[in-house]
Amino acid sequence: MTLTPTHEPPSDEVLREVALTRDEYHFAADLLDRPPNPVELGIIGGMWSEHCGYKHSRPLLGRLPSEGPHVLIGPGEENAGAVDIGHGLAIVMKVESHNHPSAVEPFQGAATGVGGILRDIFTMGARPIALLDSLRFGPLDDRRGRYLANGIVGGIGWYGNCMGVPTVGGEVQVSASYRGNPLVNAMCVGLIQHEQLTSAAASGAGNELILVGADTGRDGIHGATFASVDDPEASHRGVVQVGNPFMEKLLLEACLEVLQTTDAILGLQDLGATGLTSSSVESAGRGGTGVVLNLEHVARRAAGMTPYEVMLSESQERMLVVAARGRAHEVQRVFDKWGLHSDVIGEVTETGLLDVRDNGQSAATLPITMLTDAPTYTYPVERPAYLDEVGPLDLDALPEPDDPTSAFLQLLASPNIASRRPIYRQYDHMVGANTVIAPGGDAALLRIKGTPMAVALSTDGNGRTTYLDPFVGGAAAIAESARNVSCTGARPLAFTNCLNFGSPEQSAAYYQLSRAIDGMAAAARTLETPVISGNVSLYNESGGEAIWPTPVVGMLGVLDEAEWRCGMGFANDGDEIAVLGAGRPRLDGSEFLSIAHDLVAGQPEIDLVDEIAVQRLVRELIAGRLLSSAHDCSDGGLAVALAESAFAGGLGVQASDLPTSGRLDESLFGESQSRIVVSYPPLAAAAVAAAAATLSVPITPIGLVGGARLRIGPIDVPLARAEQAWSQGLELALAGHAPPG
Amino acid sequence: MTGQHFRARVTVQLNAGVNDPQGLTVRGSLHDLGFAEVREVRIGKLINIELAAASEAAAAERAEAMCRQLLVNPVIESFAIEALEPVADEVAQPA
Amino acid sequence: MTGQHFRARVTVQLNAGVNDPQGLTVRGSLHDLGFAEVREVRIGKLINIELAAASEAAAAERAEAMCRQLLVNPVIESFAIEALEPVADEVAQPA
Amino acid sequence: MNAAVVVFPGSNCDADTLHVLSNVAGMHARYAWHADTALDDVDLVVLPGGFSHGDYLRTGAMAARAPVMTAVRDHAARGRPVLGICNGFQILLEAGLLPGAMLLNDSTQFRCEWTHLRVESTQTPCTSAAGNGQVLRLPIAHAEGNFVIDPDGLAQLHDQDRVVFRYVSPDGKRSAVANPNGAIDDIAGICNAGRNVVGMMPHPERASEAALGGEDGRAIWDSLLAAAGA
Ligand SMILES: Nc1ncnc2c1ncn2[C@@H]1O[C@H](COP(=O)(O)OP(=O)(O)O)[C@@H](O)[C@H]1O
Ligand SMILES: [Mg+2]
Repeated sequence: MTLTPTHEPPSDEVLREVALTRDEYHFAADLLDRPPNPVELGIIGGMWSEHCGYKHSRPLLGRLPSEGPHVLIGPGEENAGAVDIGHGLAIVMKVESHNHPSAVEPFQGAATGVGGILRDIFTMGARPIALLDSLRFGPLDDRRGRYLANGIVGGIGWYGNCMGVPTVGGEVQVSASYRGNPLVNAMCVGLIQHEQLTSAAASGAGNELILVGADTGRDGIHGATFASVDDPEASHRGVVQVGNPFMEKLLLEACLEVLQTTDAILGLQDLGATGLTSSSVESAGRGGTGVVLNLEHVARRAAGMTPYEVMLSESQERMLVVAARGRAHEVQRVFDKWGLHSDVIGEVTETGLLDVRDNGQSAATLPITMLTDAPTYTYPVERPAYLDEVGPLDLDALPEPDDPTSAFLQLLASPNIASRRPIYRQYDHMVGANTVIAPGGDAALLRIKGTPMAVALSTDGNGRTTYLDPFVGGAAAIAESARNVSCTGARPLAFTNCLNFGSPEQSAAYYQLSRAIDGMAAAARTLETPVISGNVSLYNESGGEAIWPTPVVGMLGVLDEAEWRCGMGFANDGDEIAVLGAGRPRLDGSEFLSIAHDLVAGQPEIDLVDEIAVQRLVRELIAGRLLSSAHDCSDGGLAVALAESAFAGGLGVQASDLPTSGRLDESLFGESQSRIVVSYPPLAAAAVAAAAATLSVPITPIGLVGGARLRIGPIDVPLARAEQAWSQGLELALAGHAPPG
Repeated sequence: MTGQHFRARVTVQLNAGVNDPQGLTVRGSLHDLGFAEVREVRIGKLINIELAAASEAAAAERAEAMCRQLLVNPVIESFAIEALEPVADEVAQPA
Repeated sequence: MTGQHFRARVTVQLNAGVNDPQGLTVRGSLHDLGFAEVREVRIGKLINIELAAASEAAAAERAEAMCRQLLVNPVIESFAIEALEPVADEVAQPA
Repeated sequence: MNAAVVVFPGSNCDADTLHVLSNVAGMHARYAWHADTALDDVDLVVLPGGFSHGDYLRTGAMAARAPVMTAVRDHAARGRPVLGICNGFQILLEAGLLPGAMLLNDSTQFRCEWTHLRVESTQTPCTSAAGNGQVLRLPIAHAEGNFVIDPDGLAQLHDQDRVVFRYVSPDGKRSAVANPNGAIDDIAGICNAGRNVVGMMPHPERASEAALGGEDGRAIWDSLLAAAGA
């Protein structure tokens, strides 16, 4: 073995390139009892990056509840988590960020983010049935903001559409906090029979490692470390990744076909961040084994690549397959049928080592456990001072709107409230022939063919709320996603999440991260929805300032009888409308406060006991077939929730005598958690009231469905006029035109 | 409208090393069709712009500004203004 | 592999009279950016093909066959082989 | 009735189409692989939607040159029905089995949304059981559905009653806003001179079950079944 010892400790510049601190370097050298060579240094840096090693977040993530009767595969075990949904079926899901690449090349950055999360799902053997995308953009009145937003949406659509996986939901929020650092979180959901769940473990010495898919180029080298340092553009050195959804589609079909037609595959792992490095190390780590890689067998796209580059390349659309000894050809035959190139590049060993060779020469030899157990860091959790500045909200200093109708129209047209259709109509949300509730509803609902069931999916997370109170923001992300799911009638079962925060080395961001996780944990315990997978994206900063702390939760629910489903649109003239829930509307942290007064202030609240009750009630009412519609009351408050149900159903609202206590703007536009707007035929009113009483959920009748106007307290406007403001708001903003009116 | 009109011919190509899935796929199809001799295919864009400008130099400067501001993302692409020639001012185009 | 290698540069353009939605959109964006002088934008393709052939004439013939059989849809497009030059045979590309 | 759904690498509506042909329309449907050369056993060939080769170069261009297309041509030449949906329509154009070509949508964006179509000709196996002028509500999902054809070709389509579907507003009237992609003359579907090869951009297989929001797509399957029975 000829390891060239590097006696000279590496320069600061080299350490920065591999994103290791000097202490980490010494720690690694001590573990090895020798200095790592340059290839090893790159491998260690990649594996110990936040992206792969979770060095700042791992100690905190353990607080999230991860056990439950339905959980088949929990967080950290495989590429994605899995939940039992009955009928012998499981849902596999995960969300992942591609924030930094999307800031550099929005179209390809977002597209390859979708590609990566799809691979995480089909490595489990599951067929992807849905994608969701949670997006945060900087202001759209800024040219670069629009360029990023349009590019990101285009890239997500291109990749998902081409793959034939419907993009059925997601969210979009716009705020100055994300200028220069947009967030792109992509979630994928797969369906599989329990017994077909496939592991990503490399077990059994002598079994063969096959690399299949795209040739390896110099793409995205240092993608993982580049997601772990503050200034992505300056530190970015590798070539930007360009995705190939067509090849990914071939990979998907070929992998599923091999799994179904032979038992020669023992493990399946995609190549994501740090490419061959993390895929081989993680597979070996799961199997408790070692691996030998012979790099000369890796097909290259570029001439003259070094072992360092081959090990760290992040070329997309590649998979590592563990095939039973002597059976690689059975697997490769199927890849050939799909026109995919594959090579046997190594084998599983019992050494516990990552043993990388290039033409017989040793290039790196590192213990697997050293690579999978990155050092972790914890810091004191100190409440940052800014919270005392933004917390108090002096309502008396704020005039109430003179003209509530025009304030309402302005709110409807604002990019955070206006219709998302300009985005989701660019996504094929119907392919697969399962989409029962398409984007635009509270949660997407997909039927499960061959069963009476459907699954509901929603992603939620509010950066502004989390900024004002990280604990409440974390809890609200869980509560709101579960509430959206409950509004279709489905029972929330489990969630995945992506934590988008600033640098954990800054005490404010660390506090936000820690408290948001505490809030998520509290809500998840109360709602009995364990976490099954997730991803962490730290160092999100824009202009030297951390983004708003943005936990994104992707919730899964199950509806036993798809036929029971409830939509958000008003359905019948004359139906009664009521608000369910105890939440008192407040302007704290509301969209209205930000639009009308340019204020981000206040103390958002959540009561988890109210939350669980209102969700249980709405599900019971839906299962009892009592409701015509149910809609979560969130951004923009009651007036906006009523308008959205009206637009969805094409029917107006008569709620002229809105019960008000206190300020009018509060009751119209105030936001609070735990409220749901429902409608039902007058004949059902008594039963609805009785059910609410049984669960001790306050119910407030507010008016009737009907007519061609929106009459909400003092607001009075033709439905068509309001709908125009709402449907054009985001479209015009994305096109660079001022909102109407 | 003062000044002349010019036609600028801009080519945009993926930078060396950047993956070109389209080129790779087309190469595969050419192989399937029997063109086994094809070693590599890379696909770029050809953008023809007709613009008004006071002089050829001014037109070139503007075309270059368009490339930098909109037509090209330097992270993955590079461009060349390959030709720039005056055009006879025929029928005006709709705005 | 016998013979030499050539690089063919093929341009493909939409025929005159065929609508070019992408060109129109780019023109609109250029106007929004303040490039009011832009009269027309039309977008085509640039296809660079590296192929083995016994002679330049043979290479040209094959490149033209590729255009006719796959690369160009004559219903809406026309093409030109703009350049064809021998390339030094460096490191072989992977298949 | 026996049907084959042709699978190209990158087809992605193949499973949906097979599902509807088998479970909704009650046909005996099977897949055919793009490298297959025999389709003799089937009455109907459907080219489904998707991105047959990533839609690189030109949508449908590479698929149109696949081995299976020889069999599709033979099938068509025998007067048997061929239906191309979305990417399938694009492939039929590239293969020369239907006239014209597709350009990028005038919005330059992919569009997935419900549209309304008017049945312009019932003289095809895909529309024989529909009413003339009947309005069908079907979804589209494509980036390149902006149909173009030269003036002579268009005149021929008119003269020979070969425009099968046009985009219209819900009340059946033609209007600029009802046309989702800029297609010439609001054309959403056409047939060949023999009338047995039909291409359409909207997806009837996505609108054949009430749970998915509409059943107007059944008009196509009902027609095919009726035409086969006749
Ligand atoms: N925020 C989180 N909550 C729960 N689990 C998480 C979270 N972040 C990461 N995990 C889990 O840690 C494991 C490692 O994640 P990751 O490195 O993102 O996977 P990959 O190797 O596919 O990139 C995964 O199983 C993931 O589900
Ligand atoms: Mg993974």
